[in-house]
Amino acid sequence: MTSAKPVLLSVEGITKAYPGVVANADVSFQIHQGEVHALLGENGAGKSTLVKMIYGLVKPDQGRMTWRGAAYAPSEPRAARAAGVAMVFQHFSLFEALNVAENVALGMENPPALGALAAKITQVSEAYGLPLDPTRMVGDLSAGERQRVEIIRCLLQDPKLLIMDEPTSVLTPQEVDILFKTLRQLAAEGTAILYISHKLEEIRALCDEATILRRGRVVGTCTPRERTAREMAEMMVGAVLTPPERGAKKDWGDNHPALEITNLSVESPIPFGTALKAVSFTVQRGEVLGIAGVAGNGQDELLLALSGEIRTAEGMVKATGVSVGPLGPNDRRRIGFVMAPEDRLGHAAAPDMSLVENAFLTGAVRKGLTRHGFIDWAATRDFADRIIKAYDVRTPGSHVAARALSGGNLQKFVIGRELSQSPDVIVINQPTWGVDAAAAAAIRQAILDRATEGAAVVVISQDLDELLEISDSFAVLNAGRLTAPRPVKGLTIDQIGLMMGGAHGMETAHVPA
Amino acid sequence: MLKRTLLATAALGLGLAFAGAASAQDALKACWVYVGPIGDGGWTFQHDQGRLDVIKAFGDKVDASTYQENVPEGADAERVLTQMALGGCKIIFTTSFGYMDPTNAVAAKFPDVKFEHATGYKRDSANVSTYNARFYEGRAVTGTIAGRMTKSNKIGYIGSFPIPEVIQGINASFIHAKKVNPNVTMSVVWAYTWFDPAKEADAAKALIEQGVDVILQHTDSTAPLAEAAKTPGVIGFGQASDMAEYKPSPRVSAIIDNWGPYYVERVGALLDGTYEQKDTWAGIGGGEVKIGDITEAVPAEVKAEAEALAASIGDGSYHPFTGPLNKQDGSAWLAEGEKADDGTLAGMNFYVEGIEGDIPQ
Amino acid sequence: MFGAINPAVLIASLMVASVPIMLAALGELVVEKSGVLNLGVEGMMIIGAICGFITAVTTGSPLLGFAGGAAGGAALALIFAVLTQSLLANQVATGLALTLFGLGLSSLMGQGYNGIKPPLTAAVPFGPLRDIPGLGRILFSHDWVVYFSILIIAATWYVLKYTRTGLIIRAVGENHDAAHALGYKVNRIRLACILFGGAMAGMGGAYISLIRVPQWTDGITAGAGWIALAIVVFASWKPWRVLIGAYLFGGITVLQLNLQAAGSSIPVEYLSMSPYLITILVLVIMSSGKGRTLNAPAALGQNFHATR
Amino acid sequence: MFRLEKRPTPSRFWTGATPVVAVILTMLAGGLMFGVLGKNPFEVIRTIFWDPLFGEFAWYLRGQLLVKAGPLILIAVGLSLGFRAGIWNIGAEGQYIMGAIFGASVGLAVFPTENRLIYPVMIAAGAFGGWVWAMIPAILKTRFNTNEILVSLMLVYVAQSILAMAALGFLRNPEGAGFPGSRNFNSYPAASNPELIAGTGMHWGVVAAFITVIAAYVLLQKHLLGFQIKLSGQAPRAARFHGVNPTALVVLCMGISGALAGLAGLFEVTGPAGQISIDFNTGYGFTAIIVAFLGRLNPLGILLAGLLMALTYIGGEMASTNLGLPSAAIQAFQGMLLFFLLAVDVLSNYRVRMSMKGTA
Repeated sequence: MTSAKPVLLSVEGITKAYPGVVANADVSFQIHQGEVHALLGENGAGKSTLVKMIYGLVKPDQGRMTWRGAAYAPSEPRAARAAGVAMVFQHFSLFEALNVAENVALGMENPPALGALAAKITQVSEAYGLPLDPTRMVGDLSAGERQRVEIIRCLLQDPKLLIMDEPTSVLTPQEVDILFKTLRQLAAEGTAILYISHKLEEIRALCDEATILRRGRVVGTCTPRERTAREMAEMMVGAVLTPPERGAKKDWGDNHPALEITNLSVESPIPFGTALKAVSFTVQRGEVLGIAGVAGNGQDELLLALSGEIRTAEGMVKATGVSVGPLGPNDRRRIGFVMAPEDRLGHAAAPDMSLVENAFLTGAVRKGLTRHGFIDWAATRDFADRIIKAYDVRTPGSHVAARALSGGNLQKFVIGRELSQSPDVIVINQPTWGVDAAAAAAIRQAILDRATEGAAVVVISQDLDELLEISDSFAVLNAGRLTAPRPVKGLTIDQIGLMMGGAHGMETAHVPA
Repeated sequence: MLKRTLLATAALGLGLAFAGAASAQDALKACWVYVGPIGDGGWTFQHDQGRLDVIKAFGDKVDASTYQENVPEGADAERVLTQMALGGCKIIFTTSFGYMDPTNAVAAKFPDVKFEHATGYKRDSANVSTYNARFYEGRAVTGTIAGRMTKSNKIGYIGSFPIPEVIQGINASFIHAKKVNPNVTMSVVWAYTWFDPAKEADAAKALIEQGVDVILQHTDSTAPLAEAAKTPGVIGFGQASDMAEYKPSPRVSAIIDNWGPYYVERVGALLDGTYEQKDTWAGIGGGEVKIGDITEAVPAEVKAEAEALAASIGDGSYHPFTGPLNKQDGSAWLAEGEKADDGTLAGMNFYVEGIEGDIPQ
Repeated sequence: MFGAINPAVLIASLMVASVPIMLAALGELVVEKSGVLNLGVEGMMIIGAICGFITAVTTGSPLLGFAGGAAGGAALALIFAVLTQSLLANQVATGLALTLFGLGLSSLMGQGYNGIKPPLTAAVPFGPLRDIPGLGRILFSHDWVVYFSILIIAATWYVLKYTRTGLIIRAVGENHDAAHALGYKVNRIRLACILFGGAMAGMGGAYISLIRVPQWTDGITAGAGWIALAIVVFASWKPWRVLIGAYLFGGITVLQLNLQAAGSSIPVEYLSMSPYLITILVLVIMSSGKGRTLNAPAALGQNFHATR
Repeated sequence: MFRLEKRPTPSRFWTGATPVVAVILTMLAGGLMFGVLGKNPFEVIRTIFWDPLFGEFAWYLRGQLLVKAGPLILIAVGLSLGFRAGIWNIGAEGQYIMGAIFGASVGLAVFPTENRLIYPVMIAAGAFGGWVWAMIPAILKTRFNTNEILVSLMLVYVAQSILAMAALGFLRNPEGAGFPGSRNFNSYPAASNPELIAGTGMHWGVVAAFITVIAAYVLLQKHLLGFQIKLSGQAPRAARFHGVNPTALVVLCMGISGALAGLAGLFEVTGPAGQISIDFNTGYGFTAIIVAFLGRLNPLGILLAGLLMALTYIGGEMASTNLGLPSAAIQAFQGMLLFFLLAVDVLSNYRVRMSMKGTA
């Protein structure tokens, strides 16, 4: 059926190398008009580099592209846009302090006057079921609404090819449904869509064709509807994956929760951030609580309040029976309460510092790495080396800067650093974000192992599959409020959808009085 | 353009002097330390003119090519002086009050080198002399012109720092302006700088806005004159140097520091062996203070009056601070016919009767 | 003692006094809007002052003098741009270096220009309008640069708010990664803004040496560049507020001298430090308000390096 | 065209080599400038860099090098701690003045008492004066989020006004015939900071500078606080995550830099300068910023940079008296040095690649 449609874009033998890495090697595939084409691959497989070349942001070293049969070599995004290529970025290319119409105008070649553009935005957004107010500041929008800005920016240019880079990672299930409806409508109108994702079920639901990349090479093509998710996953990863195992649950005897959050309300210190509103939950020893939610609903603020970077009133946060609200991060670590933030480079670790220094960053207190304020660098080096060994961190040594490590390796180091401090309470934000499958599996396993040893674990994540895989109980953070946690067992996707999104009327019912 | 040529000549002279350093080995080396740039058109410029006079007067016998501009007062001055003394300077002129302590400190270490410190009072060792000029004598003359010329009866005085020299000038100007024009009042603005054209221009502007039409300045740049030039009818006086480029108006006359004669005399004395330590405080009579050409913007009778005053000061028949004079608070200072003694003048820290405002403390 | 001061004269005077800082602050505002923090305003101003002075004295044309001043300021800004945009040097350090270098270079260039009279710039001939009591003095008694400075404020406001160029500048200053992803040449746009900032600072400096003082001397800008930087913060990056800030500071400076000249009883030392103290006070008030900081360009002071 | 490529780990070689390269480039460019000014570049460079160290009067000038470098190093080390933490104290000049005024006030208040305790108390007062002056921007920054660069700078002007008040008013020498300026400390043994070993230039301020360099080195290499300072500058969010209290850090870094600048002022006013005068400050506080960067914000580097900078001052002075080089040329030369350092600095974090085509 696809062969009936004419070829829109043909990529032939594209190679792109960066120092030390071959991002794309001899990549070839074709996209037909009106086709939804999936580009499938793990983190680091070379998907992003490939689409950046199509969009004119990066130039290939070798190979060529044709667009409707003619040679195509965009020197800059402007040229790509002129040809009819539009792109929705994974990390949005939006400007928070500008309004919707201004943001849209910036992505267009010859935008009409802002007034006329606003009218057009309203019109198009309604036609595709993506309501949007052109005068609002983008900083005030939710992640889903921000994506709409990006999509409408593309649609206004009447694209022939729409590239979408991991579009659903920030959406609630309902929003995903709306997005798919829009995309199908566009495809029906003849627009080709290049859809980049590693979420296999979505690809099966949406895409006509799939090209699978691994380590920069095309390792296969398929028609997603005809394959199982598992088959595709194995093509993508190149190995058979085993889901993490949970050790036997023990009864730890005491009924005092290891972590107890009561009516936690804080203002956000982040510009355009979300305030937390009366968040309450408890976690027992050996329990893993998964907190889901779309980005920007208070996850960062929750982690900051738990880590001690935001101080809170006495009694709001209790760990191992101690009220830690007014205490700073190191005092919390001292009692066995550790955490790992989402952003590896800059928050969990200092990019320009060595792994030794980064080991000291959180390990100083529990590992006793200082004496009278003086740092025992030998012991710290030892600690770093042990993390590297125990968590299989691939690095030339502990002396290298954190920024030199790949995302997965640095994440293993960061998580390993916290887990090897034998903590009683662990909070982790996005443990496997941007990490390849093998590393992700290792990280999940390590978290579960620590839970088995009796730690209370809170995992904040946007990856529902991950949460369902490792959590005992499940709650959703929405606009700064947390739903009451429910046991994962027996939870259906529909119920999760209800917890997650939109159903604002539902929220009050979930918040404990 | 005049000054640029002069500078070029100076630079050329310097180059030659350097090239011929070996041959001039036997020449007496006289050196100068300046607080500002030679191009300031005022204080330092005039000292450098004096240096050039020395070159003119002695030719090969004296090597007067060594000088250092922009020397900060304090530790840096001490080092520069030491370097000069080590470098063979036999007489060193330090031309700012702030060099007083460094001069005396270095002089103690180099008894064979003569040190000449301008405007100071410390002569701790036998090889330190001091020299100064009675600028207030010139102020009396410009004060007279100011009193005669003002139409608004408001004259303004831009002061640098509230030190005796400046207060002498304010008092002398006011006394003589008042003498010829009893209705005159004087506004003083303190710039807290000796040389900062932008500040001086602002100060002049503020004075003009307050209705002042004669500006006396005790700061060294031409900026107040440039500001006066913008408003017709406002006049001022050159300070330290002639500032002839603002002739005939707003610059109607000038108080010129003339160090040449003193420098020539002292270097000459050292050459012929008659040099001795002394404290010099000369004025119009000694030629250290000159009244610049009074221009045609001043009526002839005023000009004559001013010149007569200058002459009487010059020949010693008149002292600008002659009683009866009261202090600002009304208390008596000088009785009828009584002349102020140099000690009081050197430490003058009060206004005379009739000046408004306080001296900053 | 305020009674002795004529408000019309004071306003007319502060309009002139504030021109240099207004031009420099406006230039810096555009630079900062594009996400670059150039602390070298003082250096660019003083280079502008000497270049403008030399050009005017050499050509005899004050107008060319201003062009020369702008070119000089822009030339120094180019050094900043190369260091920070191409060589990714720290913007704070580079800005400071610019000031130190500018002060030295200007005094070197100015050797031999001390005490020279530049060609004069006359007031714009408004004829009888000038004689309107009060208003005439305030509105119609100035040289062209005073009017130019107000016009350029208006123009900058319009460009930043209503044009695509302005939108792109704001976008680059807000999020350079996003702007790059959309295909905008971040470094080139910033380069243009830095050069504009340098040119404006240079003109501001030239105004000091050609009109306000008017002559050349070392260090003539005497800290005006730093005041300009403070005014940008005071203005919360809004062009019209630059005008207000500059008039406020110019007003305090003029007022304190007028108070002295009018024989005020406030001690001189306090009057002379008042502009700086009031600037600090205003900075505190402006920065303490919550949400105000949101107007600061989000990428301010961060260098951009296009990776992958 | 060339293009920059970020190194995975900063190059150790280039981190050490860049200052040397910068000095060499500055000599080349500066030589060109001196040539344009009509001087023999080699002679000027030799006069600046060689003569003070090995020339005829080196026995005197080497000591002067320490006198000049002492305050620069003392101030720069303090500033470097703040700069490392991303706290920009630009107003060291003001803190230097206030340190001198506070210290001098204490000394002059007890004149002419002779007591061994006087000088230590003056030192404390000097440090306190600088500290107080630095606390103003620190507190405004932490309480009101006011930009510390601008506030600390504005306070320099205020300090200068206070200095004028002191020299003309409350600290004026009562025996000074009404002239501005305080008593000279060199003639008041209990409160003076003399040359400790004749001819070496060593005074207490130089000793303090050396001690500060060592203390700062140990602090940064071995101490938790040094780690926190570095961390805060490199990754502010990671620093908060580690447990650094940003408010405390600002107060601490500003306080240390202010106190050290105040100390420098005190040592200077009681030693080399000798007295409070209107022009007491000669720009050490600003030059120290160059020194801090030239020394790569590293205490040992600052020690060398301070000496180098002192060399350019003293050598520049010699070039000025002996060769007629305008003093402004030296200032421009120093500015160039900083430019070149910033320019070549890129090499420690980036690799330069030549590319055939023009960059996109």
